[in-house]
Amino acid sequence: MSIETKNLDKVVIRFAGDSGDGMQLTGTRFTETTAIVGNDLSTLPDYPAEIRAPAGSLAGVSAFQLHFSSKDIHTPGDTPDVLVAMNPAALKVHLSELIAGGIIIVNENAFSPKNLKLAGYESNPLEDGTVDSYEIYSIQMSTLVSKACEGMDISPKTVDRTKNMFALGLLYWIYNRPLEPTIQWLGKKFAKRPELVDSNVKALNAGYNYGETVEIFSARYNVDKAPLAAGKYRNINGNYATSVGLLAGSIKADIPLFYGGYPITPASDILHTLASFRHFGVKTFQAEDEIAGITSAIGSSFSGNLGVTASSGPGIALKAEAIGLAVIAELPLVIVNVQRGGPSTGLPTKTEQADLFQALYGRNGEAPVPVIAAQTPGDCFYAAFEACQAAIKYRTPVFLLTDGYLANGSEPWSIPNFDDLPSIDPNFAEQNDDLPFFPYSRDKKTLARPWAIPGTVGLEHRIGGLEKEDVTGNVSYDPENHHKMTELREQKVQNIVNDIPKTQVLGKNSGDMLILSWGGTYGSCRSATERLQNDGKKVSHVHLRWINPLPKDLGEILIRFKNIIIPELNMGQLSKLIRADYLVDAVGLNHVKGRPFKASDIVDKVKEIIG
Amino acid sequence: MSIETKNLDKVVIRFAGDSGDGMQLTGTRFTETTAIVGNDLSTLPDYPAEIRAPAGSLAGVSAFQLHFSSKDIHTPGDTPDVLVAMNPAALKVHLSELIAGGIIIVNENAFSPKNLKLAGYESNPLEDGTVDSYEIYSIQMSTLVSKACEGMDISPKTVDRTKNMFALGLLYWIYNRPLEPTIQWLGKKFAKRPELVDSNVKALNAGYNYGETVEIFSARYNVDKAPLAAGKYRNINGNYATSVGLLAGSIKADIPLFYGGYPITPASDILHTLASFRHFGVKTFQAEDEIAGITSAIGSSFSGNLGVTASSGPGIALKAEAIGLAVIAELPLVIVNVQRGGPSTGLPTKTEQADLFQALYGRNGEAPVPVIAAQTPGDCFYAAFEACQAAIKYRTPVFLLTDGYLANGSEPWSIPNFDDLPSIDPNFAEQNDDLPFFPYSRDKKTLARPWAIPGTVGLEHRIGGLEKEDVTGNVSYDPENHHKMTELREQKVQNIVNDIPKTQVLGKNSGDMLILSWGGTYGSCRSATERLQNDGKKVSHVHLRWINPLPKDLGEILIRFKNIIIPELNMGQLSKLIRADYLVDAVGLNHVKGRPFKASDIVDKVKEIIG
Amino acid sequence: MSEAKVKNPKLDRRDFVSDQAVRWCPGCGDYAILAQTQKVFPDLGLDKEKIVFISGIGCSSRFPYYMNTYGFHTIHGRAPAIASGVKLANPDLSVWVITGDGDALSIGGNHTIHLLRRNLDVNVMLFNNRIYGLTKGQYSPTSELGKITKSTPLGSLDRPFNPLALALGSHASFVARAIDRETAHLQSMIQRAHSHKGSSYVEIYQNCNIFNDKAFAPMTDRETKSDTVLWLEDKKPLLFGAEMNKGIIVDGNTPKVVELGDKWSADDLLVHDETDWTIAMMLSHFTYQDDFPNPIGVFYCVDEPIYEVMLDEQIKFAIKNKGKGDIQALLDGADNWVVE
Amino acid sequence: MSEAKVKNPKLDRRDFVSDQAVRWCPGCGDYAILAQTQKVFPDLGLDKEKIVFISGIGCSSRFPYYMNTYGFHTIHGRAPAIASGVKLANPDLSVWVITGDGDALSIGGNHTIHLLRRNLDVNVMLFNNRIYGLTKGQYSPTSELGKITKSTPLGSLDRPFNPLALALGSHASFVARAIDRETAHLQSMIQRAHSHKGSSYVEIYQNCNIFNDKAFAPMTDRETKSDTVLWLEDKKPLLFGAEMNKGIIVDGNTPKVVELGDKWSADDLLVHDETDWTIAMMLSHFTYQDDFPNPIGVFYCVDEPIYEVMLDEQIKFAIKNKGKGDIQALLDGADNWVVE
Ligand SMILES: Cc1ncc(C[n+]2csc(CCOP(=O)(O)OP(=O)(O)O)c2C)c(N)n1
Ligand SMILES: Cc1ncc(C[n+]2csc(CCOP(=O)(O)OP(=O)(O)O)c2C)c(N)n1
Ligand code: SF4
Ligand code: SF4
Ligand SMILES: [Mg+2]
Ligand SMILES: [Mg+2]
Repeated sequence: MSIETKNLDKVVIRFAGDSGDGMQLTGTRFTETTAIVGNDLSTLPDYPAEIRAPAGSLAGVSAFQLHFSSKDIHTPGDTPDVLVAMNPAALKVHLSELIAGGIIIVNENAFSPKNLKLAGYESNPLEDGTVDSYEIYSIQMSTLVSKACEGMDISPKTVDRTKNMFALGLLYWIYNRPLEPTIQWLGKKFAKRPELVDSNVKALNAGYNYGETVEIFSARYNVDKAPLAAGKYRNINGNYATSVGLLAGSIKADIPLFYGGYPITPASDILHTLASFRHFGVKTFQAEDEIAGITSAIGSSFSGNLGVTASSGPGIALKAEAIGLAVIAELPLVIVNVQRGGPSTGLPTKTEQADLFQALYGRNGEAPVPVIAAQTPGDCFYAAFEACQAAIKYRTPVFLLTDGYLANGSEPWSIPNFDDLPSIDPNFAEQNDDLPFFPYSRDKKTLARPWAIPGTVGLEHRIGGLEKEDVTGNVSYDPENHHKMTELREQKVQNIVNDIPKTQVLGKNSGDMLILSWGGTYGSCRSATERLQNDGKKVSHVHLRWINPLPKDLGEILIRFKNIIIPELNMGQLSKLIRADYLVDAVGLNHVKGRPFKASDIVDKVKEIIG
Repeated sequence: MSIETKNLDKVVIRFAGDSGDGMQLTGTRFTETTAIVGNDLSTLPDYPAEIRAPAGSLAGVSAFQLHFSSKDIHTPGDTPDVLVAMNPAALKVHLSELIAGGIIIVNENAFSPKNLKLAGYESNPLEDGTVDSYEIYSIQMSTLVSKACEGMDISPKTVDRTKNMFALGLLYWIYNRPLEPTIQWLGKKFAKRPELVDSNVKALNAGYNYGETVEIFSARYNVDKAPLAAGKYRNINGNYATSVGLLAGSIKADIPLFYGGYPITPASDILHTLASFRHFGVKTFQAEDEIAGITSAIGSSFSGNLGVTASSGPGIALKAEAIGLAVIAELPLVIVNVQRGGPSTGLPTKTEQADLFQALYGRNGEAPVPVIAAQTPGDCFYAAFEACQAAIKYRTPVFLLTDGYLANGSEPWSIPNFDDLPSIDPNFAEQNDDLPFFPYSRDKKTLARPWAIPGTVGLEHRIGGLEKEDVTGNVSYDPENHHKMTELREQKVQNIVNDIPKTQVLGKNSGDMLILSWGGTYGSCRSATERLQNDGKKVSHVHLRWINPLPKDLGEILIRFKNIIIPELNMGQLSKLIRADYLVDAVGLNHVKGRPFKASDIVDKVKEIIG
Repeated sequence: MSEAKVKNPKLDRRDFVSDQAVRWCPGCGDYAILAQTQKVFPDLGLDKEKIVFISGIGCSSRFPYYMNTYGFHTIHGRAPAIASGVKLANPDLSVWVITGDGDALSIGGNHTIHLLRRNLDVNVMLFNNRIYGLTKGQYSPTSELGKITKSTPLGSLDRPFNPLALALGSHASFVARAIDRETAHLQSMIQRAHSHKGSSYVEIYQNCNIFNDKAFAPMTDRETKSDTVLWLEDKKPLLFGAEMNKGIIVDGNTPKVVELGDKWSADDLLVHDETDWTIAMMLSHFTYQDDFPNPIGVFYCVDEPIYEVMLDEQIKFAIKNKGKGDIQALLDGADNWVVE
Repeated sequence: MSEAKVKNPKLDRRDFVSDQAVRWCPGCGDYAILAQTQKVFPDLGLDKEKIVFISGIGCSSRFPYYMNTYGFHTIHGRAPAIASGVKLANPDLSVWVITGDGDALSIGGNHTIHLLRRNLDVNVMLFNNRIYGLTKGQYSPTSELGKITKSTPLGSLDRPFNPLALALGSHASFVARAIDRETAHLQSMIQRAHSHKGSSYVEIYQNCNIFNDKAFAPMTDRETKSDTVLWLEDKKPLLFGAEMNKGIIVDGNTPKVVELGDKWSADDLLVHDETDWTIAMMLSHFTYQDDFPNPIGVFYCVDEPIYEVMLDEQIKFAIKNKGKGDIQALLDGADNWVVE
C-alpha cells in the first residue's frame, strides 16, 4: 500500500506525558526542526505544578503544544489536531481539548492497571470506547525501544527513557521532517556519554521507521514553508530574547550590564541566561531576596552600570519600595516582570496578565514608571532593548512586562543585524570647571537629570529618597517644590511618548469593532481579527506595546469605532485605564485561567457583540 | 484704659517656634482648653522634618495651627489670624501665610543677631518695616519668665523653657480662656518634679497677667460656645481614634487584638497607643520589619485573633506580597495606612493621599481588598471599627486609609456609648460530626468562608498561597476553578456594598457642580461647599468613606450634576477610578504639597469652572 | 506548648497522615523526614488539634499539606514571622516551622534570626539540601563556594552560611542537627526540640536527589560515615571513627582532631556540654572544614526567657495594676465635657 | 579599593565637609563620629571622587549628606545591598555603609549578614545607640531586655542581638568595635576597616542623648571606664582596670575575670589573637554581661576570598576561555536558517 501524502496549511500537535517523560524536550526538538524546515510556528509549553508529582499521576502531566504552518500564524493554536499521550494521565488531562476526530498516539505499554488507576480511569480508555471517535494509534513504544536497543550495554530504565525519541521519530515521519538536526543535537548534548547518543538515535530511527514500515497510517502530511520575509531566522523563546535584548542594550550603551535578582518561576531563566554571559562582562548577582536584587541593581546604576532586575509577581511585590527610590533618585533601571497566575503564590507555572496595575501603581506616593509590554516571544528582545533605551535616556526605572506564555513560548525570529540597532548614549555628566554641578538640573527636551557617576572628579554629590529641591537636589520640604517635582517626574515619563511610533491599525481605520490588546495576547487577538475580517466583519486590531505613556494618537483611533473590546488575562486592567483616559465604553473580555486566549474565544465574543 | 471685648465667630492661631520651643505642646494645651470651653475646633500640627535641625534654623521650625469657632467648622483654617513666632526662623517661615493685618506675637529676646542670621534675615524684621502692616506685639518673653521665676532653685535654661507657657498664658488672656485645665495638666505631667510645675505655672500666669496689666492690647476677644449637638465630648486626634476603634472592634467581636508592626512616621503612635492597652489584653508585637509585622498579624488571625498592622507608604509597600496571602487565605486582617508624602521616603512628616492606588492595586495578581478611608480625626474611630467588622464578617484583609493630617489633627468628638455599637460575630467554625469540613465552603449571603481556628477538635485543615479548589480548599491548577475563585474573591468584596448606607448629598440632588471627595479632604471640601452654597452656587458635596466597593447609588447621583470636581492630595487617583467606572468627565483638583487643601483653593477652582 | 491534656492517648502514625498525595520527587530526602515526623508525633503527647505546621515556599515547605494537623503553607521566607503570630495569638498551640535553606537563610534570614533572638517557643525544622529545589536547582546560601548550578555556571562566589553558627550568633537557646537518613536519631531530635521550651532550631541534612544528589553522601555512606560524623552526646567526650579511636581536643583555644593511642587518651578529649556556648560555637565551625568530622546532635540547649510567657505576664501585671481595661472609660478619656 | 593613584595628596579635613547644615540634635554622638571620619579620611590616601557613602534611614543615615564625597541616602535597611551593587559595578570605589542598629539589625538584618558572608570589600560603620532615634525612641534589637520605651511601656520582651556575635556567626572577616567618645581609637578603627580587604564591620557605640542618654556612660565616664572597657590589642594579654590589675583567663572553655596578684599573673591571661575565631566569639559574648568588661577594638581580622575579586576573575576566565562575547554570534544562535 503506498501511502498518500497530503498537504496541510497548519498542524497543532500536543505532546503530553509524565514529568519524567521528557515532553518539553521532545516538543522543543520538534520545534527546532520545524523552524529549520521553514514553517512559521508558535509554541506553548505547559508544566502544571512547581513540584514534581508522583509518576503517573494527573498532577504530574507535562505538555508542550506546537502550532506550525505554511502561513503566517500568531498563536500556539486553539485545539490540537494531534495528541501524543505517553501515559493514561496525559490522555485523561488533554483528551477533551483535542479536535473532533483528531489523531491520538499513545504508548500502549504505559496503559497498565496501576497507571490507569493513578489517572482515575475505571477501565482502559483504549478499549472501552472512550477514544473511538478519534484516529487512534496505540503503539507499544516501550517494547519497541527496548528491541531497538537490544544488545546495548545500558540499563533497561535508560532504554525506556528514550521512548520520547521514538514518538518524535514517528512524528517526523508523519510530518515529513528530517532527523539530522535532532541527531546532531543529541550528539552535542550527550557528547560525554556516547551510549546515550546511540540509544536515543536508535529510538528516533525506530520511530521513524515504524511509520515507514508498519502499514497502519493512512497518510503522511506535508506542511510547506511559510512565506516569511527574506532574512536569517532562528527559533527563540521569550526569556532568552529578553536576556539578549538587555545585553544588546548594555552593549549599545557601552556600559556593563548588572543583573541583581532572586530565582522565581517563570523568570529564573533570565538569571540563568545572563549568568552564562560572563564573557560579555555581564555581572549577575544572585541576591538573598528580591529586595536585595533590585537595590543592588540600583546601586550598580548609581555607579554607572545598567542595572536590571527580573522577577515574577510575588517578587515584584517585594521590590515596590525600592522602585520608589529609583523613581525619586532618577536612576536608570530595568525591571522585568514575567507575569504568572496570582494572587499570592497563585499558579506559579501558568500565564496571566494581572500585574499591569502593580507595574503602574504598586508603590507608595506618586511614583510614575514607564511600562512596556512585549507582544511575542521574539518581541521580548525589542521590548527589552527599548526599555534599556528609555531607562538610560530618561534616567528612570522602566517596567518590562512579559508573561509565562511569552517566556517559555517560542517562534521563528528574524535575526536582527546588531549594527543596525541604534546606539544608546549614556551621556554621563562631566566636570565643567566654569559651572557648579547640579544633580537635579534637567535636559530641556527629555527632562532627564545628569548621570554623574562616582569616580568622576569634581562631581561629588549626594542623593536620596527624601524629596529633592529642583535643580540642586538638596533635601527640601517646601510645598511648592514638592508639587513641582511631582509634576516633573510625571512629565518626564510622559515625554517618552515622543519616541513611540504612530499606532498601527490592523484593518480599517474605523468600523464596528476595535480589538485593543496589550502584551502576550497579541497573537490570539491578531488571529481573531484575521478570522473576523475574513468573515467580512468590520473589525480592526490595535496592539499596545507602551502602556505608560499611551501613544499620542490612541484617542483619535478609539473614537472611530462603534465598539471597543479589550481581551485581557485579568479582570479588566487595561480596560479601566482606557475607560478613564478616553471616556470610551470599552468592554472587557476577561479570562483568568492560567493560559492564553483561544482566538475563537475572542471571535465568539466579538460576534456576540456586533452580530 | 478699659479694654474692649469683641465677639468673633472664629479664630485661627498658628504657634510657631523652634523644635525645642514646645510648640506642639502649647498648641495641644490651647486645644484642650478650647475644647472644654465648648468651641468647635480643628487642628493641624506641622513638624517639618524627621531630624531635629540645629536650634534657630529654618529647618528646625515646628508649628501648630488651631481653628476654633462658635460655629460648626471643618478645617484647621486657611489663613491664620494670629501668628505666635518664638524666634526669627518661625517668623520667616510663616509670615507669608498670615492674614493681611493679622496679629503677630514674638519673643523679642530670640531676635538676636545669631538667630536672625540663622533665619536668613539681613536686618531685624521687627525694625526694618517687614511687619509694619501687621498688628505686632514684640515681647521679651525670656526676660519676663526669668523674672517670674526669680529666686527659684532651677537652672536658667529650665526657666527659659517655660516661655511657651508665657505665650500660652497671654493667648488665654486675649481669647478669654481659663488657666485651670492647663495648671491641672502641668501638675499631673510633672507630678514628680514640683519645681517644674511651679515654674511653668508661674510663666503661664505671667503671660496672662502681662495681657491684663500691660496696656498695649487694644482688645480681647470672645468666641462663644459652638452649638454642638447634645452629648459628651472630648478632643481626639486621628491616630488615637484609630487605635481605640480597633480595640473597640476586637472587644465587640470578643477576640483579642493582635498588632504586628514596625515604627514609622506618622503611624508609630498607633503602635504606642495600642502598646499601652496591655490591661485590655492587647498584644503588640514590634517586629523586625513591616513584612514580619503583617505576617505575624496574619498568623495571629489564622489562630483566631483579630490581626492588625499599620504603617505608612514605604512600609505598606513592603507588605504587598503578604496582603496577597491574606487575600487568598481569606483571613480577617486590618491594614492601616497613615499616608504621608511620597514617593519613596518623600516627605515623612507631611500629609498626602497618594496611596489610594497602592491600596487598591499594589499587589501581584487579581487581589481585591476592601478600602475604607476616614474623613475626620474622630471618624478614624468609626472607620477603624467598620474595617474590623468587614474583615471579620467577610474574612478578608481590609485597608483603612488615614493620613498625616488626620492622624495628628484633632477635633471635638462626640463620645459614643460603647453599648450602642453593634456587636461583631466572629462565627468561628465548629465541628459537625455529620458533615466533612470544607475550609473553602461559603456563606451563601456574604460568600465568607469558615474561620476554623487551631485548637478546634476535628477541623484540622491546611491552607496556603497556591490557588485553592472551590469548597475543598485543596491546591488546584484547574483553569476554570482559577477563574471561578478569582470571581468569588472579587464578588465577596463587592458584597460589602450591602452594608454601606445610602450616600449623603450635602446640598441639592442635582446642580451645576458636585464636589466629590474621599479621606482627609472632607473638611476642606465641606467648608468650600458651604461657602459656595452661601454664595448662591448650585454646588453639592458627596464624600466617600468606602472606596472599594463604591456605594451602589453613586452612579445615579453623579449623572445629575453638570460638572464633577474631585479634589485630591494626589495627581488624580479617585478621579481615574470614577471616570473609569462611571464614564463621567470628572475633573481633578490636584495638589501634592504636603498639606491639606485650603477651602479657598476649592472655592476658587469651582468658580473658575462654573463661573 | 503548655501542658496539653491528652484527650486521645491512642493516636498513632496514621492519625498524622493527611489525605493529600505526596508530591516530592521519588527518592527525595523529604519523604524520610515526613515519615519520621509522623512516626514520632504520637509520642509527643499532644492533642492533634493543638498542632500547627507553618511553612514558607520550597519543596520542603509542602510538608504541612501532608500532616493531618492544622497547617499553613505561606509565602517565601516568612514562616518564622507567621509562626510568631500564631504562637502569640494562642500560646497553647504546639507550633512547628518547616523551612528550607533558601527559605530560612536566604530570603527569610532576618525572620529566622529574630525568632531565635526572641525565643518564642516555636520549633524550627530546617531542611538543608544546600540547593534551591523548587525553582529547579540554583545554589543556596549553604551551597559550598564554587558550586556550579544553573545560576552559577562558573561556580558560586559566596562563602556559605554555617546555619548553626548563625543561629548561635543570634542567641538561639536550642540548636541541633540531624540527617534525613538517620531515622532514629532524627526522631530523637524532633522529640528534644519539642521538649525544649523556647525556640528550637534543628537543621536537617536532606538529600535532593535531583539537583544536589549526594551532598551528604560522605556522612551517610556506610564506608565513610564513621569518619565524617561526630555524634554529640551531652557530657560525653567527643569521640568518633569506625573504631571510636579519634577525638577532639582543644589546644589553647583551637580544636584539633587527634588519634587516640600513645599520645592521647579519651580523658584528654573535649567533653561535650550542651549548655556551653563556646563549645557549641567551636563545634559549629567544623562544618565545611574537611579536616574535621561534622557534628550531629544537640549542640546547645539552655533555658532563656520566653517571649510569649513574658507577654502573658505583662498582660496579667497590667490588669492587676490598672484593672481590667474599661473601654467606655477609655472612650470617655480624661478631659471631656458635656453639651446639654 | 584597588590602588588609587593619589592625585591630590594635600586633602585635609575640610575637603570632606559638605555644604549641608548638619541636622542632628545638639549633643548627639553622631557629631563626634562625623568629625573623626572627616579627620581621618585625608590619611587614607584615597581620591575623594572614588569614595562613596551609602546609608539607609535613621538619624545616623543622614551622615552621607555631610561628607563631601559621593553619597546615597537610600531606604531603610537596604544600604548593604545597595552598596553591594555599587561595589560590584565599580570595584575601584571605596565604599562605606553608614547604618544604625535598627537599620542594620532590624529591617536590614538579612542584608547585613549576607554582605558579611559574601565578603565584598565594603566597610560598614554601624552606629549603635540601642534605640530608634529617627522615629523618636522605640526600642531596637540591641536594646536591653526590659527596656521601657514608647512602644514598650512595660518593658521590651526580646533579648538583644549581640551585633558582633551575629557578625562572627555570619563569617565576617573583620569585626571591630569603637566608641563615639574615644576619638583617637575611633579613627584607628576607621583606618583598620579601610585597610582590611573584604567586608569590614565596625560597631560604634553612639550616645543618643535624646532617647537613650547615657546608654554607654559606664564605658565613657572617667570613674568607671577603666573597669568596664577591655581594650583589645593583637597578641597582647587581655588586661584591664584602672591599675591594669585585672584580666581574662580561660578556665576549661569558659572565660573568667581574675585579679592579678598572688594567684594569677599576666602570663596566665588569654592573649588576644585577631585571627582566632573562638577568641573573637568568646569576647563578643561579654557584651550585656555585667560581670565582664566590654571589649573595644578589633575582635577578628582574617583574609578570606573577596566576592568582587572572584567575579572579576570569572569574567576574565570566561573571556579567555570562550573569547570576548560576540553579540552578533549570540543573536544568530546555533540553529538558524535563511529565507531567501
Ligand atoms: C517572593 C518569592 N521569591 C521567590 C520565590 C521562588 N522560590 C520558591 S522556593 C525558592 C527556594 C527554595 O529553596 P529552599 O528554601 O532551599 O527549599 P527546597 O525547595 O530546597 O526545599 C524560591 C527561590 C517565591 N516563591 N517567592
Ligand atoms: C520601610 C521603612 N520602615 C520604617 C521606617 C521608619 N524608620 C526610619 S529610621 C527607623 C529606625 C532608626 O533606628 P536606627 O537604625 O537605630 O537609627 P538611628 O535613628 O537610631 O540612628 C525607622 C523605624 C522607614 N523609614 N522605612
Ligand atoms: S527537587 Fe529535590 S528537594 Fe525538591 S522534591 Fe525533588 S528531590 Fe526533593
Ligand atoms: S534623636 Fe538621638 S540619635 Fe537622633 S540625632 Fe537626636 S540625639 Fe542623635
Ligand atoms: Mg533547599
Ligand atoms: Mg539607633
